[in-house]
Amino acid sequence: MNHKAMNKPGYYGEWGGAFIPEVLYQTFCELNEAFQKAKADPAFWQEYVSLMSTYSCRPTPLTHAENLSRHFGGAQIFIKREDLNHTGAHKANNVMGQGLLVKKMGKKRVIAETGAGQHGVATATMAAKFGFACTIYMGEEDVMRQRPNVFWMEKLGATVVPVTSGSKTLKDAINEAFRDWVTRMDDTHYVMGTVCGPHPFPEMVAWFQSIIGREACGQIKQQFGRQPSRVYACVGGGSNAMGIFQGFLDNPAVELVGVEAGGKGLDSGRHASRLAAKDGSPGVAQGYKSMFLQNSDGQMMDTHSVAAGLDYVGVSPILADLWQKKLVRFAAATDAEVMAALDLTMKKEGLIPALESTHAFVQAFKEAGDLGRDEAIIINMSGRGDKDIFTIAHAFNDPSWKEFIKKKGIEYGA
Amino acid sequence: MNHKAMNKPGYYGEWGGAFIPEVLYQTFCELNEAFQKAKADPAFWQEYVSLMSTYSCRPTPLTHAENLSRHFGGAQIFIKREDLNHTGAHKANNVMGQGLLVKKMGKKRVIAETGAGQHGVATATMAAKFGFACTIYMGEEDVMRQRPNVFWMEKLGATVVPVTSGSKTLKDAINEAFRDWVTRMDDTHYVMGTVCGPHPFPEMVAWFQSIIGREACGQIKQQFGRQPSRVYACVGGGSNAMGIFQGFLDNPAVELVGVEAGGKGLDSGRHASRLAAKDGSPGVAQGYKSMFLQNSDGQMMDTHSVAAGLDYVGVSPILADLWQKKLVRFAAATDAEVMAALDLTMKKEGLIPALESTHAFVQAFKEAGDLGRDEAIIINMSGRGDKDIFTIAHAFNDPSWKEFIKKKGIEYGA
Amino acid sequence: MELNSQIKTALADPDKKILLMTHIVLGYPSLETNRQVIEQMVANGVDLIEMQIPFSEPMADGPVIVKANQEAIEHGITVRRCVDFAREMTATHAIPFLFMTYYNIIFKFGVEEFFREAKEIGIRGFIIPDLPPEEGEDFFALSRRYGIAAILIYAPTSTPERMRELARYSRGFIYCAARKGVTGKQTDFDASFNDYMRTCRANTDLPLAVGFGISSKEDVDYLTGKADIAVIGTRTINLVEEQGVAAVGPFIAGLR
Amino acid sequence: MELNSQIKTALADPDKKILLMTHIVLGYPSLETNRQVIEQMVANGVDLIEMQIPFSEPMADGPVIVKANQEAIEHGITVRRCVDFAREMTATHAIPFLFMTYYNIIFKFGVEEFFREAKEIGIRGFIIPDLPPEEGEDFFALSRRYGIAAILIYAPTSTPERMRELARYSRGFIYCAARKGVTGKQTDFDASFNDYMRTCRANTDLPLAVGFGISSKEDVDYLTGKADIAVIGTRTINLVEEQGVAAVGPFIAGLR
Ligand SMILES: Cc1ncc(COP(=O)(O)O)c(C=O)c1O
Ligand SMILES: Cc1ncc(COP(=O)(O)O)c(C=O)c1O
Repeated sequence: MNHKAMNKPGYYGEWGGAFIPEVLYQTFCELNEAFQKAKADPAFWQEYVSLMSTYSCRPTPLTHAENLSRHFGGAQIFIKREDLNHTGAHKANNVMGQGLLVKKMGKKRVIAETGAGQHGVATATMAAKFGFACTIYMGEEDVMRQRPNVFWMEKLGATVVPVTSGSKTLKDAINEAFRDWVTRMDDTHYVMGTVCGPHPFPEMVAWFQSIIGREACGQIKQQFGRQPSRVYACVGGGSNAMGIFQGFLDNPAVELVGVEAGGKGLDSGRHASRLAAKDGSPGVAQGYKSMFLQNSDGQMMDTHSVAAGLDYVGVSPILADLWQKKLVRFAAATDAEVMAALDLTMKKEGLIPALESTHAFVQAFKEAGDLGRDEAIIINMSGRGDKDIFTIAHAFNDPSWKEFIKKKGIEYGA
Repeated sequence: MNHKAMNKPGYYGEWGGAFIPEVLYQTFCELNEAFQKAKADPAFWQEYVSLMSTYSCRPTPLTHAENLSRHFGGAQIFIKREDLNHTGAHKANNVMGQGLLVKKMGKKRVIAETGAGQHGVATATMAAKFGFACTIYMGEEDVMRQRPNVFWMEKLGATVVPVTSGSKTLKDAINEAFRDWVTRMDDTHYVMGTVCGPHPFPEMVAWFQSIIGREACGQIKQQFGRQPSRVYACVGGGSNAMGIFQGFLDNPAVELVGVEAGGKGLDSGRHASRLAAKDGSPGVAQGYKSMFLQNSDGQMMDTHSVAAGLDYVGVSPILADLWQKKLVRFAAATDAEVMAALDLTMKKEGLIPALESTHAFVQAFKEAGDLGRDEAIIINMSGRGDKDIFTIAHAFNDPSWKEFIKKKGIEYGA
Repeated sequence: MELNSQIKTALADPDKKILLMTHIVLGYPSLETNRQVIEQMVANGVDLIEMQIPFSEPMADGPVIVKANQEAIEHGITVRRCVDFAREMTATHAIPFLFMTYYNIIFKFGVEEFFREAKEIGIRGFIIPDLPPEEGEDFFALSRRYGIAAILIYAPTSTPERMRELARYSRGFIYCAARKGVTGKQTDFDASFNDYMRTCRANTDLPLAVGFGISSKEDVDYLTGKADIAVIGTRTINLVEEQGVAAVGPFIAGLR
Repeated sequence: MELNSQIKTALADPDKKILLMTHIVLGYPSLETNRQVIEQMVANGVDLIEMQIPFSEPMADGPVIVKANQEAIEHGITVRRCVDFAREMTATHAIPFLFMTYYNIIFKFGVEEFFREAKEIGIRGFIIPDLPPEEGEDFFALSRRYGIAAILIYAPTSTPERMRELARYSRGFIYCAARKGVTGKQTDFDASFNDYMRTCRANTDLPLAVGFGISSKEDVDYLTGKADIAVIGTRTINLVEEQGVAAVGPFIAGLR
């Protein structure tokens, strides 16, 4: 990533770093060493690509959304299909990559945080495949809301620990994972789920996810003949966005657009937009320096999004830097806009993007009509939405679904 | 398929045919013509492959299940990953292929039957992508049991019609789809979901699904160096089995094994084994001649399986022929064996096969240990199981799941 | 006497401008009811009766007849009991009786066995909606051998060539489905129906029966002159359900 | 007087074989309770007190302190009120007071601004568990400039080289985490602990404080001779929760 003006290792402009407790110093030294060695070794990347092409289905396709393109009457819309990954999202890329690294480091146990459960399921899957013990930290609220994912994690052999501190959601799960790690760093690797956290995690996760952008860059050239005008990705921590953006960062003609969770609206205070809203400010938490949603004392705020995976106080330090340098434009999509875009995408293309991913669709839909028919845009469909049925059916207020759940509940003694 | 001793078109040995009402005669003439033209045209297959590689993720990977192989200490187990298809199962292959054919025929509406809902979701998806109107017939029992799939079909723009006749399950949905078709054959194509039904459906569905076997044949050679000793596939109607078997039928050294639903056991009378059990007998129903589970009067019986997609009275006429000619061996897996194999596969490999697919795993697991470590077997993982969460969590009798559903039910007024 | 000549004889009757054929689902709601209904039908001038042997997968039937098939099976009707009942009917009533059923019933019984038994009990014809000539070579050969008419179906989608082909196999009469779709729904008798009837007539020398949605004197009147036989199906099932067996006689009497 | 000399003076007291440092979460359960607890601690011979300014993400703390942080924030504690309270304590009591908090609190306050104000109110040192030397160049420079000790942490995972590096930045004393993990759980004082303490001692000239899981006279006795300061953290929070403020004095008095 040649955009980095790295003064210090692990910094992207003024963002990043490794604000870690001393007890992890040695662990991070070893992790940095193992990672830098892997990164410098073409055979490691080869092994990673081969794993992803036999265990997941890389390269994931790039789908020309002809109906949506016609509907908006502007740019040709292409969709990068990370939803077709094993376990249903781009999270698999990062997790399998870290799995390989853990194997090389000789550790036998992995831990991870999860919000929606996507990263937890991916990590539990990787642990099963690699034969690691696995503990997943998940906010108690999320455990209750996302029971299907908890069920799968447990069935995959992982222990899911409900986190009862703080807001009982993602950020608290991250804290709790760190608390585990500072206790058992010798045999344990913490599989950070996004391009956040202390160095080298942002660099590492970005590297594994860069497989998305590498593929997309070649695919659009092959299918469309040249590079796209714009690339859209949703931004929670920022891993899927960094993943696809890296395929196009070198080309100043390609505009990169990150879409955050606008929740109930940017003026409502109930959102998770660290960069697109005015509410974010620089801070240091969870081991890294970036833009956070916090109050003037530095206490982290409650965030809101219909998409659990975007509902997070911090954002990748790499993206904070790209934002500051105006190399990535940021926008936000509200919950309501997301539901409308999801509906349209299902009906027009037969695709069910995850609620997270649908944020990127919203912004792309707003802009597609303004571009020429001879231009292309790419939307990163980071995951599939069918896992979100409880949320989506609820959000659509589907009466038959409610009736079904009521009946099932009564069957189970409600 | 050079194993066919075709006396009459549409016959496989003594099985097959087109037992259709006169009103559809012309429709079938046109369908036969369109299909034979497509089949003879390399450009059509090219278009199909290209669609599947940009909209779904073909070729789907062949995964070496190293942990399971080690666990059983015998053959190297390879898994063909149809679960990674768009919409989560091999059903997508057939449906997208028929979609292309419908487009060529200039029809504007598709109908389909569905049992578990997998084929319904796939058809609704294809209809959205191609811009067809879509009606899905689904037994009322299944509509109630498989509400999540109904929700997605509706969201994808399809009309789902609950069928209240007969046993209110798959076979009744097929009858009802035919009743629609005999009324609206002019603008409507019936997207048969498996290698059953009147000619040319078995041939057509087998042709589209042959993409599985073509890929697998090349992949195993590349990854393992030579052909497998055995290939396992579950058999409902038989489409995923025919799909993968076609890659190996020419090679007598490869033993092909179809696995039917053993339900509560072959002696219990509560199963869906038309070929592996002694209960099946030749019959003619739903437009074709094959082995059916029927009483001595010819009335179709109620079948049972934990896997809705295998819970069907009939079986592909092509498979009946291969069975009769001893070119495919048939076995059955009970519900209980399926749950155990599912558990093992999740924990050992991080894979969640659909309950249907898990039947193939059961038989492969029974036999893997008897083969040498230098031999390979392939299991066709026809679909993913995460869509079956209501069934799987119920079958595992998971207390937290029940608690979750109870709470949700109460939230919705139970 | 074979069906051909029976029908010719009936049609020769100057009082009958059109013949009536009715439809019964055996065992629905019970054989006893069937018995009474048939009696009323015969007493009120019905010329032919098609008795449907229930099948669990009645693909070409509409909801009323589907339900009748299903309930008859649930209540224990068997093919054996249907045959025995038919034997009683042919012995009791002088009009021709036909079997209507799906092919699997005959296939499972044994095709030749079925012809032998049908012949023995005096059944005059078979209507098998899911057995096109292409699939029924043996069946049609046996039909000729045993002198039991195989009655084929014309549909509005049938081309003239196809009609001529079907006519080669059919005996007794041709059953013209009045419209696309399954049994039970009303048919619109419009210009295209008239064209269709003209095409049917032009492509066979056999008498034409018209079924699917015939339910009133108006319908029968309309068909008179165009067709030779009007087929009343679903309507009498509904009638028995709604008004009981006694309503059948007057209804039939009022049709013509 | 800076922390270094304060501690040297205290350690010079022949009655004190080991110093006691206690830990308070500001605003939990209330500043008024903090005030009473501190009074009892001071009255019963505590030598230093670290006051934790609550943070919403206390990554290095265990459940008891996490909950205390969280509830203090929920009940409205602010950094401003913590600073004002600290001003009152330093004015009231003669012992050295330290701030313990996470870096974001200081970062948001403004690092230099925070040093200026801490200096003004007489705070002697900062313990910031998530600020390693690599990330705190400005912070450590200001620490030297303002004469407020930056206290660094040794962990059982620290190598001798790392310890020497940390010692270069630390002032006043070194905080030795007795074990891996977070605050609150009991520590096993075993042979490997003794090795660890020897390594710590060998790699700094600064006094050594030992914290994490120190909760009884036995623990303090065990540490005597090995460490210079015993740190009581979670135990007093539990004590106040379970037995009320009045239990703190006797507990402290009984430790040494
Ligand atoms: C499908 C999907 N997309 C996006 C995200 C957001 O994460 P990131 O911004 O790291 O890609 C998540 C997180 O759970 C997710 O599941
Ligand atoms: C995942 C899966 N596998 C297998 C089947 C059985 O169908 P077939 O035997 O045609 O492959 C189904 C049917 O719904 C299915 O969904």
